[in-house]
Amino acid sequence: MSEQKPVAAAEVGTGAPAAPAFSRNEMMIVAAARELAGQRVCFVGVGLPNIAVNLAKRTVSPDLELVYEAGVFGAEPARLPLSIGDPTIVTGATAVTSMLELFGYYLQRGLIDVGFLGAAQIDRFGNINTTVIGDYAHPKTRLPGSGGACEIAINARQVFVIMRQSARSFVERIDFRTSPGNLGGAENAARIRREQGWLGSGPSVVVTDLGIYHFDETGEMRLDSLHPGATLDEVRATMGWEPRVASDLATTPEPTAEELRLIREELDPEGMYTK
Amino acid sequence: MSEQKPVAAAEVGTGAPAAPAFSRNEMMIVAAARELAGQRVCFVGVGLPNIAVNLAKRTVSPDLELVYEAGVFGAEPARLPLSIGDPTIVTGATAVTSMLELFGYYLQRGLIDVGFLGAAQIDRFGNINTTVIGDYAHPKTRLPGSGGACEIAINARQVFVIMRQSARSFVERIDFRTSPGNLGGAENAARIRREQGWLGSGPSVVVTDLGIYHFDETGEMRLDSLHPGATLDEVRATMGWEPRVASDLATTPEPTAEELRLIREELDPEGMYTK
Amino acid sequence: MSSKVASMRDAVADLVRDGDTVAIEGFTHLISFAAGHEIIRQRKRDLTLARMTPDLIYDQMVAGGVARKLVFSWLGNPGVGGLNAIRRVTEGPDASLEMEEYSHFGMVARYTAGAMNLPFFPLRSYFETDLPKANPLIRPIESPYGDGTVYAVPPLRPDVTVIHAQRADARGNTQVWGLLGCQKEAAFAADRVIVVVEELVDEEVIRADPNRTIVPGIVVDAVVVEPFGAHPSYVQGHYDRDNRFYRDWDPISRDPALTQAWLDEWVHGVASRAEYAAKLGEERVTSLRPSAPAPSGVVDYGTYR
Amino acid sequence: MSSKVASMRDAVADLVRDGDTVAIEGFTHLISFAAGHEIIRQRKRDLTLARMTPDLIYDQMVAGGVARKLVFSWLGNPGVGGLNAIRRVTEGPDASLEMEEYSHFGMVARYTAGAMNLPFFPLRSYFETDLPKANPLIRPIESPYGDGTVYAVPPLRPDVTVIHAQRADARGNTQVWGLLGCQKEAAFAADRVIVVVEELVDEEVIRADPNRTIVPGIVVDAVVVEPFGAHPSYVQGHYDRDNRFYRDWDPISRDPALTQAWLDEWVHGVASRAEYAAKLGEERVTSLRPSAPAPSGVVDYGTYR
Repeated sequence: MSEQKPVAAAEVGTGAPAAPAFSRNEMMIVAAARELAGQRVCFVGVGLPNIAVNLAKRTVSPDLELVYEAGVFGAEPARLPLSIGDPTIVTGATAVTSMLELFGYYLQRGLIDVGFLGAAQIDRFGNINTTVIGDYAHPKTRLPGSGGACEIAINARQVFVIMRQSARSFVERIDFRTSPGNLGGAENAARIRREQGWLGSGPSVVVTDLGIYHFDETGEMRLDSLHPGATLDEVRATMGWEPRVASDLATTPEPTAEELRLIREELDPEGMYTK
Repeated sequence: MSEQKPVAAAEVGTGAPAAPAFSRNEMMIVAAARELAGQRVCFVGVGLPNIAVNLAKRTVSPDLELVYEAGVFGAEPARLPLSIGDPTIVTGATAVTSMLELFGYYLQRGLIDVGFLGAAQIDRFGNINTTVIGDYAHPKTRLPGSGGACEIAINARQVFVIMRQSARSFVERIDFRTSPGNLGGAENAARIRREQGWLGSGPSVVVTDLGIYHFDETGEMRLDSLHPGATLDEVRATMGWEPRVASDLATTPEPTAEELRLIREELDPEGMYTK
Repeated sequence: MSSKVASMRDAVADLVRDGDTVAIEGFTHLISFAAGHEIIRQRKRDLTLARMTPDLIYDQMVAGGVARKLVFSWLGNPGVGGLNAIRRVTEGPDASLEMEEYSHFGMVARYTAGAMNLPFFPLRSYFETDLPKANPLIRPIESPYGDGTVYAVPPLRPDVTVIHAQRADARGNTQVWGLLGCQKEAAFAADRVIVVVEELVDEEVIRADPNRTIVPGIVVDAVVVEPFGAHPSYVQGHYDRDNRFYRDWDPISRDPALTQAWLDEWVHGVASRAEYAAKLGEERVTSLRPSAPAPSGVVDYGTYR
Repeated sequence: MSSKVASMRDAVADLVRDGDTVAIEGFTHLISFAAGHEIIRQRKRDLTLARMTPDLIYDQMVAGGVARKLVFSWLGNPGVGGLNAIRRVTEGPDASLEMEEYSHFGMVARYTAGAMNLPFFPLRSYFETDLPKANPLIRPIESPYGDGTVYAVPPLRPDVTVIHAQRADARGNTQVWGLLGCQKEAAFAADRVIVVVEELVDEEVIRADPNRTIVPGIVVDAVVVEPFGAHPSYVQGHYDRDNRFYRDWDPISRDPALTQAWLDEWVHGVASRAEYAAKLGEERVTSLRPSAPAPSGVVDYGTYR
C-alpha cells in the first residue's frame, strides 16, 4: 500500500490559493482510484477511467482484476495505454475472449463489480448522455455514442462516473439518454431493475474535479466530499440544479507523494490526462 | 481415385445367390460413400454415416471437408473413431470450435452441404424418428433422441440418410417426428422452408442395405437402384407402404476391391459396422 | 487471490447439495467421471442431471441412485448402443426418472442463455417436429422484424457445473485444447463451478497464452487436481478414449446386479481417483497414452512497455 | 483446394462493389487500413460502412468519398478526440452521411445473428434509453417465459467483411491471437470475406494448432498477404499501435484541405502497402516492433492412430 503522507497543503476556500502541488485533474484521478478500494472486478473505459483504474491497481487495490471491453480479463498492463485496446493489455493477461463473450458472459452475466463511465452530460439521477448535444437528427455536437456504456450502466453491479464538472455537463435535463442511471428517482429505478432482471444497481459514485458525490436514498447525487481548493460556490456554478450537500461534508485528502509519482512518472509522463 | 473393378459378381434375383464376396452392410456403406462424390462439406454423424463419410474421403471425394458436431472442421482422422468425439478427429484438423459456434456459425448458417442421418423410423417423405417407439411418456423403446439430427435436417443444404431397411423402420407413420423431412409432401415442405427461412432443402437420398432412393417431385422416396442380390420383393416386404420404383431401375455397381480393402483393413478391421 | 485447490471429496461435499441441478459437461472429451463417482460415493440425492449426452457417467449415476431427473439431448453409448440403467427407469409403465429433452443445439443454446443472463435463446430448430409437444418449454417466438417465427429455449442455470481440463492455476484460470463442447457456457451459466485438472500450473503458464483460457478463475469455486479423472473419457494430449470400457459397460449395465457390483467395486470400493487408476493397472493406463506427441507450435504475443 | 491468394488490388476489385455493405472489423487490433486505402484508391462509391468503432480508417474512407452510410457503436479517435471528417458530414443542418447507431454489444449481437442465420438477437441493453427512439431497428421482444421484455437487434449481413490476421494458409484458414473483437462473427455473417495477413503459412502450421483458427477457409474468398497492412493499428506480436499517428491525424483531419492532401500523398500517391511502408520509413517501422518476444508456450495434441 502507498504511504498516505501529503506532499503539500493547498489552501482551501480562502481567497487566492497558493499554487497547488497537484492539479485538479490529478486530484480527480486520485479520488476516483481510492473509491476502488475493496472492489474485485472492474471494467476499464477509455480516457480518465483508464488512468484511475490503473492507479488503483498500483495503490489501494493491487488485486483488482482489470477487464477491458476489447476482450481482456485480468490484464497486467506494463504501461498506460492510450487506447483501451492495446497490445500491452493482452500480453500477460489471464484470459482473452471474443467481444461476444466479454459482453455476454462477463458483463451481462453480472461478473463485473464496477463499471467506470465518463459522460458529456449527466443529470441529478446519474443518467448519462454520450451521444449528441442538441437534436439527434441534426446535432450541434456529435459525440462518440454508447460504445459499451449503455450495457455497462445496466449490467455492472455498480457504476462509477468520472468527469470534469461544468454548467454544460451537469445539467437539469440531458439531451439524450445513452446510459440509464437512477432514471427519475431511486424507487422507479429499483422497480425497473427488478422487473427487467437487471443485475446492476446503478450509479454509486461520481468523482469530478471539484468533489465526490454518492447517491442518496432518493437516487439523487449528493456532494459528500469537496476536493482541497474547491468551493461550494464553484460547485453550484458548475451544476444545472441546486446540489444536495452532505451535512458532514468532508474534504478529500490530498494526493500522496506516491500517488503523484505514479501518475507523473509511470502512468502519464506526457501529461495527457492530467494537464 | 479408386479403381472401379468389381471383385466378384453376386448373382442377382435368380434363386439362391452364391455366397457374395461382400456383405449387405458393406454394399450399403459403399453406396452411401459414392453418393458423396462432388460434395464439399459434410457433417459426420455417429455410426454408419461415420464409416461411409470416411470411406468417401478415401475414394470418391478426397477433398471432402469433414465436420463433426463435436466442434471439428476439416478433420483428417488417422483411424475410424468409435465415437464421433475422438482425439483423432482433433489432431491435424483445420479448426476446432465450441459447439455453440459449430451449430450456430457452421450448421445454422448454411455452410454444411450434406448432413448425414441415421434413423430408427422413416416415412415415405423422409421424416425421421430417433426419439421413441410407442407413446412418448411411456415408450416401448426409448431411443437416443435428436442429438444434432433435428438441426441437421433443417439446416444442412441436403440430407443423406443411411439405415437398414425393415418393416419396423420403413413405416407408414412414424411414432415421433424428431427431424423433419419433406413433411406431408414437396409442395408443403417447400413453402414452409421458404417461410421459415430454412437454408436446407431437405432429404435428398436414402441408402439402405437393399437399394438407393432419391426423392421425386412430390417429395416421396423413389427406389432408383437395387443392390446386387436384393430383390423388389424384399424391398416391398421391408416397407410399410407401396414403394415408388424408377422406370429405369438400376443395379448398384458392386464394391470394388479397393473399397472393400479400405473398409476391412483400414476403417473397420473389427467389423463393427459391417457384420 | 487465495488458492482454490481442494480435494474431490471436499469439493463435492461443499459444493454439491441434495436436490441440485448438476451439469457435468464435456462432449465425449474431458468428462469428469471422477466427480460423478464422488457424487455417487457421497450418496447425494434428488439431483437433476443436465448434460447434452448423458453417456456412461449419468448411466452410472442413475444406477447409483443420485438422480431425480435428466435434462439432455442425446441418450446413448456412442457407437455401442443404449444406456441400459437409464432405459430401465425410463421405459414402460413404471418409468420413474423424469426427462426433459432438447436437441444438441437446444442444450447449447440453453447454457448460452444462462451464461449471458438472457431470458431465452432463439434457434431455427424444432419447427414441424414433435419436440415442442414433448417439451412445453420449447416455445415459439415471433421475430420483431416481420420475418416469421422461430423457437426459443429457456436459460439453463445449473447449481453446479463440473468440467475437466488439461490445466488450471490455483485461482481456477482454466485452459483446454481439443474439443471444447459447451463447457465454457455451462461454467458461466452455473452458480458454482468445480474444475478438475490433469495438471496444476503456475499462473505464468496461463498468462503466457491468454487466448487459450476458456474459464477465468472468477467463476471457479474449486480446483481439483485428479490426473486420469476423465477415464474412460479422454484428455487430448494426455490419454485416449478407452473404447474397450465403453463396450464392456454394455453387458454390465444390462444386468442390474452386475451394475451394482460394478459400482460397489469401482466407485464405493475405492476412496479416490488415484486408487481407481491404480486398480485399473499401469498397463491399461499406459496403453491409452498417445503414440507420439503432436506439438502446437509457439506463437509470440510480444512484450510492449 | 486451389489457392485463394490474391493481390489487394484484385481482391478489392473483384469482391467490393459500389453500394455494398462493407465491414472492416478489428477492435483497435488488426484493423485493415490497407484494405480501406485500396477501396479509396479504387474510388468505390455509395458504400454502407459497418464497424463497431469507425476509427481513423472510416474517417479516411468518408473523407475519401466512398461512403453513403455508417453503421456503428462508438465514433471517436480513442484517447485523442473526435473523428473530424465524419463530424463534418454528420453535424449541423447539412449533415449528409446517413447513420445507424447501436451500442457495442448491439453491434456484436447483430454480427452474431448474421453469423448464426438468426432473425434477431436479444440483449438486455437499451431499456429506458433513447437509443430505440434514435434507431427504430432496436425493437422490444417479449420473453416467451413470462419474465418480461428485452430488446432485439436485427442480423447484420455484410456483403463483404475484411479482417486482418497474423497468419493464414493459402485456402484461407486463419489464425489470430490477442484481441479477437468480433471478427469471427463478422466473417461468418458476410457474403464475401477478404483476409489480409502478415504471414502466409503452410497448412501444417494451421493444423498443428486447430484451436487457434478463428475463420475456416470455407468462408474466405481471398487471402491477401500484406505485412504492416494494419498500421497505424497493430498486430499482436508483430508491431505496436502507432499512437503518434492517431494523434497526428487529429490536426490533419480538422482541415479538409490537409485531409485531402494526406489522402493524395498516402493513399492515391502509393500503389500498394509495400510502398506505403517504404514511404513511412524503416526507422518508424522498426520503432514499432515489440521490445522482446513473449512466447505462448507449446501444448501437445497427441498423435492417435
